Amino acid sequence: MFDRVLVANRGEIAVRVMRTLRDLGISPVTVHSEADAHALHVRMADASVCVGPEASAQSYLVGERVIAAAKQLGAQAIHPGYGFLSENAGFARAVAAAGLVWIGPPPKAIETMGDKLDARRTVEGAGVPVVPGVSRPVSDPQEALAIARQVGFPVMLKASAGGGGKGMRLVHDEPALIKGLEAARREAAGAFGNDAVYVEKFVVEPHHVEIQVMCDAHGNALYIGERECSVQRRHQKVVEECPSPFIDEAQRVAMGEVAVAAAKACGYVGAGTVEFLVGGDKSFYFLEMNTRLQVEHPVTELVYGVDLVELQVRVAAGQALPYTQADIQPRGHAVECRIYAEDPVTFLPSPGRITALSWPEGPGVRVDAGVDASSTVPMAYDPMVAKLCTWGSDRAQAIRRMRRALDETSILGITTNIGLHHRVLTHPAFVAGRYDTGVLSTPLPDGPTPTAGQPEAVLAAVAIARHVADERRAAQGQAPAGLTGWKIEGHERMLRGG
Amino acid sequence: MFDRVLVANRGEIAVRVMRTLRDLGISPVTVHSEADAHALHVRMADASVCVGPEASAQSYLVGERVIAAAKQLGAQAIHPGYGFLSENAGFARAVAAAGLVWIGPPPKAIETMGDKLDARRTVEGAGVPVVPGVSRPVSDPQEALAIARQVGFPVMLKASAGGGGKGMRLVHDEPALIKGLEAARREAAGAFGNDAVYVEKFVVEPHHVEIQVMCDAHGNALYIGERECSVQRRHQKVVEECPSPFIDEAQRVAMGEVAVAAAKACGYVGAGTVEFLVGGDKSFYFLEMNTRLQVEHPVTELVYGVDLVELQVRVAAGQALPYTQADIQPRGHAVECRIYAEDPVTFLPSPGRITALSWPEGPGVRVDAGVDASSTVPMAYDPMVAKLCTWGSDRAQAIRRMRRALDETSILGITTNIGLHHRVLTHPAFVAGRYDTGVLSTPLPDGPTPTAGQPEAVLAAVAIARHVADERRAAQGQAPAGLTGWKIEGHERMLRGG
Amino acid sequence: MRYTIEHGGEPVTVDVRRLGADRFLVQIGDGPAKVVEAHADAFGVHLLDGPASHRVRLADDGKQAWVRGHAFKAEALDPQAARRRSRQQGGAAGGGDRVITSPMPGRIVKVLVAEGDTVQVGQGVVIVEAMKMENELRAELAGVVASVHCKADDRVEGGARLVVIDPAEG
Amino acid sequence: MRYTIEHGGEPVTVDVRRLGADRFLVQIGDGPAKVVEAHADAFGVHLLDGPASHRVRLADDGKQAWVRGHAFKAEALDPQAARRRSRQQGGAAGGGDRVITSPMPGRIVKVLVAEGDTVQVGQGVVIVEAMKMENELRAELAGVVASVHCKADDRVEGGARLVVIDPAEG
Repeated sequence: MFDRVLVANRGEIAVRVMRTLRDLGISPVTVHSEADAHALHVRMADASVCVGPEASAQSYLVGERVIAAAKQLGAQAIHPGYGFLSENAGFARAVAAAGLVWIGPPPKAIETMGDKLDARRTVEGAGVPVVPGVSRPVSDPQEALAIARQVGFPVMLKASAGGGGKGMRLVHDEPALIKGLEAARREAAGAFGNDAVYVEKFVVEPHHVEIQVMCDAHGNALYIGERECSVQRRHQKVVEECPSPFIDEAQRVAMGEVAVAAAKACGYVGAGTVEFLVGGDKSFYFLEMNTRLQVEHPVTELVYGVDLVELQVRVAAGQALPYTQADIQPRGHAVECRIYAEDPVTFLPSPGRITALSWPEGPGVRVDAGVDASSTVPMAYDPMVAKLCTWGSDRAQAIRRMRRALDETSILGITTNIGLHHRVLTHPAFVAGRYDTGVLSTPLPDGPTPTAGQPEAVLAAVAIARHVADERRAAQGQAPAGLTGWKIEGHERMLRGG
Repeated sequence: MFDRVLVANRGEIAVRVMRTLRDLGISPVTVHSEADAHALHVRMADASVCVGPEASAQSYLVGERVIAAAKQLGAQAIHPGYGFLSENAGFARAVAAAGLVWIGPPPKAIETMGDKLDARRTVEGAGVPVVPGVSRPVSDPQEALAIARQVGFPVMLKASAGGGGKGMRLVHDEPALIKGLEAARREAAGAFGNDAVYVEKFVVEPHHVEIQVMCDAHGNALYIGERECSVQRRHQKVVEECPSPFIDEAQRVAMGEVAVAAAKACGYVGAGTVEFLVGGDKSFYFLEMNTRLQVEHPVTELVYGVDLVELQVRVAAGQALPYTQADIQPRGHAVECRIYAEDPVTFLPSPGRITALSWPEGPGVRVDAGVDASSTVPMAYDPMVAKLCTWGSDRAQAIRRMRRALDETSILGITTNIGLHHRVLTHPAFVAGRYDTGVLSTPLPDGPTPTAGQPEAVLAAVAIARHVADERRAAQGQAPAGLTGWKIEGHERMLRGG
Repeated sequence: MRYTIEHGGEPVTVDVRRLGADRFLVQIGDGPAKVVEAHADAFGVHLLDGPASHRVRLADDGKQAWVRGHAFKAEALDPQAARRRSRQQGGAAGGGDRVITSPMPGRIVKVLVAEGDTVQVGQGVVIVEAMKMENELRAELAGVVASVHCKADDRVEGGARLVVIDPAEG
Repeated sequence: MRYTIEHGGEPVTVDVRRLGADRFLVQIGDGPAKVVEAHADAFGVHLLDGPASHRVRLADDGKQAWVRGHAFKAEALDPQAARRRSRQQGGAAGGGDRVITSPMPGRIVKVLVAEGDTVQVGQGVVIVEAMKMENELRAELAGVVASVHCKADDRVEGGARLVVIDPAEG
């Protein structure tokens, strides 16, 4: 086993990986940008090397500096987290070339699965069903139009190198296709340095369900249940759960076996996720394989009682998986809410300095945060500040527990999407477990009780709370919240929009 | 199922019970003393009634006021937590007489098990092994001496109505017996209103192992694993774990079956704990049955994937247990550390106002706190402010995870026993899993590294941290910590004692 | 201080004055002024109304508050803010803003309109990129583009004025 | 400010002066003064020493600090405290305190000695009850009880002087 591992990331995933490293008795070290010298992931590490200025393209994404840092700090392996260099096959090769262990799949598997068209061809060969569409990138709008007419609208535009909703567009008609193609290519170029985009049939009543797979270097491969990720806003996952309320045991086994087949088709080792589109008729199609740890992996950990980062580290160290497929048994139900620093109305990122912070506690609650009570959320990076997960003996309890957890959460200084989560967690379709990826495309019902239904004492309490906050700000020489500059305008728009 | 339940307690257990009530969709309400109007448990409740002044004898222990509060608030049931009225059979009867449901065992079972001598006679009848000693209270020192000579020193003095180490004394010789008897009777009278004390043989290399049992009103009874509670200081549990490193599967089954027999012998319904003394030779003796939720119940919940409070509520509502004995399977290992507001050297309670608070997070960590970042720990009540629990796939990981969790914890404004926990969690006997109740009777090894071994940067960092804290205090018009009055003396004694 | 508190329905005006450590004088709308005992901490306020326990959690620097999953918006009403508010509403057709501002710091990807263009409600005017996501800012009212204050690749601050629209005659 | 920092072995003297937001001038013992960059928050300080990352967590109002499970004691050294310290040590035999004080608020259960009694090191002198647990306070030095300042059932504050012992001639 390793003595020291470098985590080449920041924020919640760097913190989460370092926690398991400590729990395994491994010294965690990391890298940071100039802006992150005192960020939480650096404070939690035993050592950290500055790899460049704030912009990630000049720091966290500069592979050679990360490798040099690992050598300097005496790390034997590099864990990339997700995002940044995690799906960069060239970096994975360079890590190995530097005599370090790459805690991730073989570079060839990353390459195969990293290119969506290549991935589709590879898994098709292994008998894995794929979404109808054309397995080649398009740049000419007329060609895209021809394909779309062939498979029929609506179609999805997807960045070939993409992920996480970037460079992705659902288009319903021909003008939208032309406009969307340009935007998708521009986003793809900006986000991935590759503007290849392809066109795919859009499955009706689609569910986004993914299977967690875990393979060791000794030929053992497991599927560790599924995650339902259909609660999305603009193709970004918002709430995930395990198991899927839409999938029964027979389908779980069928999809699990297909996922393992897909992993084996590309010689996979380590943790990976095979994403499927599942139609309202339960037909399922391979979408892509994410060759890294997934943001939402904790719900799987809570239900299956495994630590996926621990397994990643053990497999990378050459150990065999400590489980057989029969050991992998679910217990209860888990839900995850991604907490973003974002405006609740415009959904735009809302960075800033956290002035007070209190996370939920108690039975069945897990918090993975990338910030603490004194952190600043910088503009330069992903605005996700934490993931809240709850476990319950059944789905209803997990959901009520999440509502309680959200209610126990206090974050001041930045604006978050907690309000969105409150509305999702009380959304009738979500509560009933009958929803598809369209669940957030219609406006969410507002909180159930209008002002008239609230006792006067609650209104008084809210006004007093606001007043005390203003007093505190005044004591610090600041103006009351919302009384200066653009905040007023944004706020008034919010009032009208709400 | 109930719509509304009153939690007749305060602090972490009231908060913990209320969390599960919310997670079940039940409205939690509570009671409070005048000093606790804004305590955490009141803030978390939907409603609360003041039942008297700060002294618990005049508030939390006044059964009729608690029952009146439940009626006033429209609660259908009362959960007593642990301590306070939880083992008061008269209160349990009064609850039922008021037309409310008592979330606890039948009053008769409380009475039988509440009197240690009665309990001993009852379980002996069911074939349960008990510690050699005499089944009657003693008040005459000469009689006590005679018994002690008969069973042989060392002997334990125990309050007949007692629990939690109060009114309990281990005595090794005759003068200590005479002196201890007086103190034990005085403490027993003060704590339980009953000065009956009995004498019992002290088992050598003793382990304190307890079995969780759960019985419904339909005749179903389960044992849900054991907890090892041998890490004790002055007969108070400090660190608990599940499973016990000292118990194998065969012994677990044997003790479990005996525990269920003991529960059935008194017609038990609900959650209870059968405490055993296990000798170095693995012989085990019934000590007592706690007819309530146990402080350390979360380690069982983490390993067995059950919510014991949920089961208590379901059983009280007349439901059958949703599990059979075969469903009760352990997964991994869990450890609990009790965080007390206490002086690290004198072990005396150290109440005060919390000025900053940050709990650990991430995989395998559970926090049950009775305070938040703005709480005051009053002198009048139990000084336990929180319980930290960690789960790991094996014991070593659970322990390392707890070390990490302790390291992630920040509590300012009060003094806590976190230092004691750091030392227990690195104690060679504890880490090896080879310890008995004597583990803390010899001085703990100090932190492994003396000053000389620490880099100068660490010394600089500590001094800067202290300096910044002093600056902050000065900005609030306070003197630097430790520069006024008795704190200096206490502190200097600490320096010399350390 | 005077605040408007909104939760779902119409905003309600609440006047608050501190009387002591945990005591406040509160007047809701035109109702009677009452002395309210409330305990404040870093995260909000706790108030016992008879037995009813109300825990208010602040969010977003005090502008939002949560009470058991219910969102409230709390706005400070002072003469200046009230003036600004009425001015802004007077200048807008259909309730939308005349001025398109950047809701946060970011980079201008593309300006979709030029001075003198006619725009419809909901028409895209500027694409701003923030944290690698593109966001299209749309016209909130129909009219004519009076002025454009940014160009592609500009870095803009939150609140920066990007485009001003002269409303069409309603 | 001057502090003594103790961790296991001998205390070390450290002088600290703030130079700026995250900059401090630090001198350890008689070593050279150095400029140290350290970032403080509500819970302590973070310092990068080259690549080494040191996170100090304060406890107990700043008197204790934790660095990855290692305890440090940090004491402010000012002339007044130093005087008090030396006076106290001078008055004690064997390093123990002459004055037995109540380490926290509580109730006196029993006074075990009277004026003029001879006491040995470790002998119980007073039993104090706090939070339902009885705690015996013991003599830290051998000598004669000079005065007793409490009686059974007294409520005492933390730091209250309970018993004073005249040390036996060493």
